[in-house]
Amino acid sequence: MLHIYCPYCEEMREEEEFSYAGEAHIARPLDPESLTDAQWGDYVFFRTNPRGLHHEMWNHAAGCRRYFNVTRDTQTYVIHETYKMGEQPSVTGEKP
Amino acid sequence: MVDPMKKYSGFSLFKHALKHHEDWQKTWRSPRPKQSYDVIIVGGGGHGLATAYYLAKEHGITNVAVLEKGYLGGGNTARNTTIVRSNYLWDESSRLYDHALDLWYGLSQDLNYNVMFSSRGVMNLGHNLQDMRDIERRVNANRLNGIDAAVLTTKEVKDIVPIINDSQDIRYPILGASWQKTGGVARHDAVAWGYARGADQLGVDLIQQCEVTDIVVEQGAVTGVQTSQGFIGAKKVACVTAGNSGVMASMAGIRLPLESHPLQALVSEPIKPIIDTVVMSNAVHAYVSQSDKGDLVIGAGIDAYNGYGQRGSLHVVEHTLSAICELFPMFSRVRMNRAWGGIVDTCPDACPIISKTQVDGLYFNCGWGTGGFKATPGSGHVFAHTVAHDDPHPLAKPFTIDRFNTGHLIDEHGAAGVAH
Amino acid sequence: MSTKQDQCHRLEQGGRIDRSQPLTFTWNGKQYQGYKGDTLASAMLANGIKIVGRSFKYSRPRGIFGHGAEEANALMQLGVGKETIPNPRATQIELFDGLTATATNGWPSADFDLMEWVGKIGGKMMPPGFYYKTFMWPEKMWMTYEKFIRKAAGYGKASLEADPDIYDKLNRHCDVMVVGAGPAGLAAALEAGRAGKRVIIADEQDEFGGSLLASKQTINGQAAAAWAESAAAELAAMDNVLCLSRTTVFGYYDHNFLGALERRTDHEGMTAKSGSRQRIHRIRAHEVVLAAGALERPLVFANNDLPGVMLSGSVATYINRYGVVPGNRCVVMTTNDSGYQTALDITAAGRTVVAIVDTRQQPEGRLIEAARAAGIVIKAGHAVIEAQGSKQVTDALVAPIDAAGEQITGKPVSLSCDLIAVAGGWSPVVHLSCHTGSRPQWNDTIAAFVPGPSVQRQHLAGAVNGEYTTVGALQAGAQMGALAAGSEATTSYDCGDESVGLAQALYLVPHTKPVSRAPKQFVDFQNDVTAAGIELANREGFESIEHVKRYTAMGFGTDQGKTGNINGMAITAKNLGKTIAETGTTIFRPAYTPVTFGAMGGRDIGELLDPARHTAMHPWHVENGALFENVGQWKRPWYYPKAGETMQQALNRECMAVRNSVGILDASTLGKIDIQGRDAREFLNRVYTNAWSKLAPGKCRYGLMLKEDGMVFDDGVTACLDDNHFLMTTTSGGAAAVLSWLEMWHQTEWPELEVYFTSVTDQWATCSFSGPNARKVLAKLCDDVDLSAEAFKFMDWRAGTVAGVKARIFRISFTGELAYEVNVPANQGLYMWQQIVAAGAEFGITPYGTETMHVLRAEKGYIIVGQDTDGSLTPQDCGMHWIVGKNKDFSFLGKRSFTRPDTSREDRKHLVGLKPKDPTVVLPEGAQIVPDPKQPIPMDMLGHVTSSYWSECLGHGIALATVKSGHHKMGDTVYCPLADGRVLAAEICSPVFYDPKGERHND
Amino acid sequence: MTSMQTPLHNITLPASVSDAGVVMREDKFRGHLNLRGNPQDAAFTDAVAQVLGVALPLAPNTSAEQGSTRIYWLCPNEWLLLVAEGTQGQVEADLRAALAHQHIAVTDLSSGQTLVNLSGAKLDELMMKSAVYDCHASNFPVGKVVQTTFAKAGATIYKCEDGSFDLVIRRSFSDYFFLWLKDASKEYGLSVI
Repeated sequence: MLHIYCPYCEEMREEEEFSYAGEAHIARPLDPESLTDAQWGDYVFFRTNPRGLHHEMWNHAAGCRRYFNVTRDTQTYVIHETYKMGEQPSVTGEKP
Repeated sequence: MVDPMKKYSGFSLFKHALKHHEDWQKTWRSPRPKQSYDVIIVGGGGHGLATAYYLAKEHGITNVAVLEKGYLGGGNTARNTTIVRSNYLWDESSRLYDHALDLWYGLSQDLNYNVMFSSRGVMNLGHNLQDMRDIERRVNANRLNGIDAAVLTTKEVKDIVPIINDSQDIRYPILGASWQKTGGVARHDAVAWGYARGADQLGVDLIQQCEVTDIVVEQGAVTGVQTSQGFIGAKKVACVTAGNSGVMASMAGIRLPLESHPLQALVSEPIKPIIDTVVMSNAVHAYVSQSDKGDLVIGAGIDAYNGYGQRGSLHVVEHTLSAICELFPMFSRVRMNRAWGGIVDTCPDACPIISKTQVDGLYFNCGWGTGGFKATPGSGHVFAHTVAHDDPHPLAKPFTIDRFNTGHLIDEHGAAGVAH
Repeated sequence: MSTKQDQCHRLEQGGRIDRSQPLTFTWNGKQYQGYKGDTLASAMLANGIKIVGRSFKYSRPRGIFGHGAEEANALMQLGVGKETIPNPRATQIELFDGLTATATNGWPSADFDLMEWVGKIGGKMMPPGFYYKTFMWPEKMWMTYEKFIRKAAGYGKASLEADPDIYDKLNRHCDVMVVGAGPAGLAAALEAGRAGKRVIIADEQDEFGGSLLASKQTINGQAAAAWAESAAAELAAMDNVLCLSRTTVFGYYDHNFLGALERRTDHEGMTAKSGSRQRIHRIRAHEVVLAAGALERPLVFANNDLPGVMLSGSVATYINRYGVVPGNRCVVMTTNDSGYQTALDITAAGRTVVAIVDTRQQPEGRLIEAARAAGIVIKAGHAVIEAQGSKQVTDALVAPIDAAGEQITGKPVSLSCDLIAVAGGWSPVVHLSCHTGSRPQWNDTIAAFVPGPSVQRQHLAGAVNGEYTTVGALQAGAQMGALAAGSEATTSYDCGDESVGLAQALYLVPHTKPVSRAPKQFVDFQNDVTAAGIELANREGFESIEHVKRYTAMGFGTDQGKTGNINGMAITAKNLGKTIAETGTTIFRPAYTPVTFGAMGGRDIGELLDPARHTAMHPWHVENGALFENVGQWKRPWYYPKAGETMQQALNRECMAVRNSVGILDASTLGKIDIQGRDAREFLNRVYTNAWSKLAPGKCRYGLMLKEDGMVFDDGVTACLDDNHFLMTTTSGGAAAVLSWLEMWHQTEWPELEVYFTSVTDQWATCSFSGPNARKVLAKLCDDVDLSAEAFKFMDWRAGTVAGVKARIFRISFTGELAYEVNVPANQGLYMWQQIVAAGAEFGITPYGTETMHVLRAEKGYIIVGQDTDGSLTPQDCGMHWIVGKNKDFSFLGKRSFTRPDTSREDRKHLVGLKPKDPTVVLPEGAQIVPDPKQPIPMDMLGHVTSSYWSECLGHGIALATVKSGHHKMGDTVYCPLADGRVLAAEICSPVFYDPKGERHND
Repeated sequence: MTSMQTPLHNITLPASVSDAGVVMREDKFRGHLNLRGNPQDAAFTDAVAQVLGVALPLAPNTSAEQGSTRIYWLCPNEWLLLVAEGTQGQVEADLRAALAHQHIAVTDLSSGQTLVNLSGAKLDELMMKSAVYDCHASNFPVGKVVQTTFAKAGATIYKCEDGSFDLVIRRSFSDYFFLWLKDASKEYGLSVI
């Protein structure tokens, strides 16, 4: 049962208030028509799906209805950070 | 050929009983890995072991290793609700699953290992008019594909499952069901063990506690795998690692259209047998059967988030049990003994991937979502063919990774047991 | 009925039972007496009941073995009829007056069970995994074999009736959650409570105190039980502390979420007199202190399952807490000092300790001295290697063993006794910690698993962490409670001398015969798993502890291996020449002890299973006899049958009313999204397939929405209210998904677009009336809008006053007739509906439901997303090329997918019309379509019937269908082979059956 | 009959009890306006304050009140305005006039939702039964506004000065809401005033 900090409501809320919205930071291609089928397919269907740190979107559906980003470990379920749409994660797992 | 000394039977059991069971042999060897193999199968679950078995049995490829990071059959094979059926919607998938169902019949005899496949029938309930349209559509498609299927009225549902709540005055009354009498359940662990024993006897090396840490690719072709027990060379590497497929793919620099989610299930305390078919309800997210030990085996919905933790959130289980109590009000005083989670790799179209990849000699069999167990024999069978011939088995052809680029998806969300 | 029996094993005094409150209970048809404060188990023991059930596989007699959650044998069938509960443990059932229980197994009775002979004779043939090796021939026989196997399945019986009780849930939040109210838990809660934190402390027992309630120690000079009482009283008096007794924390979930089951009335009777019988507390805690204690481990020796073999600590608990001494002549076998305390307690109870059999060669220390001083015989370096007796213990076979505990070093002797108390050491309750993914770690010092590192904000205190002394538990509790509260501990504790000698790590006791030939040495009582069974599993290559578990069923019982698992792991480790740490443990899962299904469901059953959403006009529909259809969560009128009408007759009447005069539909459930902002048009351009740049205020347009895969996802009419203001409608079931979809694109991809979305689905009630007389009806109610066909055209909307209410009037049609949708604020929805119905009376205005709507729109070939489409059809597949903008600047959602090889195929499935060759036939929805019905199975299928109805106005059946290449096969004949053997022929045609030129709705 | 009916007009009342632990009162026909705009834009906030006579609450989960007008923060650019019955049309018009040419939205939701007050000695327990959110006084001070779930429906919950809660519930869920309320308060007694 996840307990998620909504960066807009600025407090912890129960999982039941949220809906999951998949991997974060997948930008829609600016010019879809110029892509190959494989590039388009990659954008629409293919996901990183890591075991470990995952940047993902949640929607505070029963709350403020904002989408936001969460950096969560998909193994331990620990949430390292939540951040607003348009922001970049500070926890990336990449070694500095 | 199975060594006659190792053959299982009532007679052998009797003979061994006289010797206090002291002379039973190992079910499989525990060999040290060789330097290289013709085929390495990554993942010692039901699908991987079945693949190894059929590679050896049907294609004569016996220089094969199955590498398992934990213990054989310890992943989703050990965690599912053991349902076997083939009543999927589209031609491509229903034929694949029905191929599996054909193999389920006679599997115990083929393996000389009783997998306790019990064709006690599977029904999928409909709770609204659209459910019933979908059921009609699926049953008709199944029928014309030669798959056992029928539409049941509410009364027929009640006749088969007398304890079900057939009141029409409830929130989501039962309007009918689809019914596959030839479906049923099997003993999940036995499937893995039976295939393991069969493969071992045909010369396949089953190597447990051997985690693959990298897939080695040179000039676009696979050459082997790095493991916790060192490098092992291979001409072909076949990944059958449900719950871990994305991680394996990333080792070879491949992306897959998968997301891994927790899928929870639970059992009640053992009670005297009271329901002897499988009842599934997609609309209210619950399915139930009763094991030969007496446990009610209940499947819950998928947790929405990605997760490799083999556990999910309580509200999913709560939701399922409220639905179960609605369908079976008499179960309300029965008690939940244990709940657990598996990791299901879900594809956007709720269908598996059985495919070659852009890396020569590297194959993937994954993305079974909630439907993996029932497909085990068929999956192993067609994947073995695909690996042996470096060309997909005709039944596997529609399930290439490339379908996500061409758009030839096979949308089975409606027919999958659980929404995903 | 037989007479009441004496409580022959009840002590004259002592214990925490209330002798002034005798209670009567019935066990297996006989009446007995116990006292308030008893558990069913203590009352049964008091009455000398030895056999409480039969084992699962071998039907061996079994007795009460423990005193709490660890009990594996005493599973009861509690109560009868609709009140019955299968499988609760006698050790956890509080006695109440009139309690009725029976054994769950044994035929004709648990005392005399014929199945025992099957077990004795057939048992040899039933080692672990025997069923995998046989019952295979002939193939078809398995189902028959299985029928017999299933006869032996299960323990208790489920009720055959609905549950008379209800269950509910409370969502709780706290700073500090303390699990367990033994010494550690109480001390922790006291500190956190005194620090002013919001604290919840829960314990499975009726009284707080845990082990202290049966202890003879002192705490800071006070008797342990008295200290527990005062601690509990102090906690109860704190406003910031919630004390939950009879509450088992059954699951520990991520981010410090815990599930706890409170048994509110089970101690009073089978059903609750009012309110809920049980309640689940869903607890979100900032910090968790696990003080769940430890469970005693039995030892594995021959016939160790005989009634009369009990856990040593349980024997002491029965004596000290319940005033029951379960035997008169007792042998205590121990690997550590705790058995000595039990021996002293037995002696103090006036019963005989035949001997303390200590597996250690030279035990020394405080308790040993005390036992010696009490004159108790101590046989050091010995073990009970076998219990003897047929239905209960009559003797203990005792033999000297070597220091390693592996060999018998001398001749066994038989000691006559009726009770063998076994003290094999302790296993911390690591279960909860495991639930969140933490792996237990082996601790050699205490020879047990303790909770491993956790990512949760979790603190461990007391026996759960291997700290077995009372003072250690109290101090750890105080420390952890203070740590969790961010304060300093306020109390220190003194419990006198608790020194103990080193314990021996012993699990399997040697026998004179090898394991495979010795009498059965049980590891897991409930599943009849023996040491020989584990040895066989190991021999057969099942080496992983998970394999052992699965092959033998060890730990799969309702006790989840609380007593058996460690022994099984130790035996496996020994067989494989590994350490226990290397062998590892299986993973414990929720629930710690079983949880009632009904409690998990809570009140979300019946009408409350899922919200039923109603429109403002719902009461009218009910009053006017509508039958309802579930559409998503909505209750929509399906049709309005009149007395004596069949469904088809009602539909025909409703359809013809619309076609010939006027009918009215409640369309309020359609999703409605208010869109404001100067970029609203641009946004619509991006999410819809067609162009929106030029839609003028006062105009409406139909739109199709696609997912990025190019497949139809939703549809609806959007009206331009003002230049920067639009009202979008969606399907009834899709409203929430569409709003999320729009918000997602706006918030994540196009935040620069100036646009806002607000759901107004509930704000507006929609009366949709259509038919040739629709205008006349509206004209009666509205005089401020020019309703003429020229001024107010099809696909226009106008603001106006209808029946005195400010309304938006949309001239849109889903029936093909002249139609208006009057939208009014929902507070006036019912009023408006009534006004329109009244105004339409002279035209015979007829309310119609979703089914008639479906017929009418199908006659026009309008699709219903989700019925005619299934997520696999593009707009082109639906024959809606006209709605796909070719020249839009922005590559709208889904567009790129059209050019993929499969999506651009010409022979995809297309949505077409089907006209049955036999005009009286209605094709069944869901029928599959084939080109040749005579082909062998598997047949080549072209598609399926998505919608199909009798069209009363056309006088024949009509259908919509997907057909492969259907758009290129107009006029072809196709076939629907049905399950009943009929084959229905139909001709592929345009999906527009009625008024193809659209003259009627333009009228 | 009147032409106006509140979402809860159709409820069947439980038998009246004198010492009800839970008391429900519907604040009927209150004006509900949804307002959107940019809180960083002083032109927006100033103009709104001018019209409403009270500044928009800008901190998450807060509210503001002035006379019969109450404002709930819903998200960083969204507020719910509760105004006196019948004034919503005028307030909307005033806002539109004051905010002309700004990127804003005003939407009348007065019929789509209703305001329900819950009070009584058993209120805390009722809230624990119904909401996953922590409604304890230490977490839910007077004036706080929280959008969360109430049973299986959504609700916007506001803590009133007297310790009671005001809930905004959606019209189509109101029958479910009341069904739940009746069920959950059965053991305490429910009174509807």
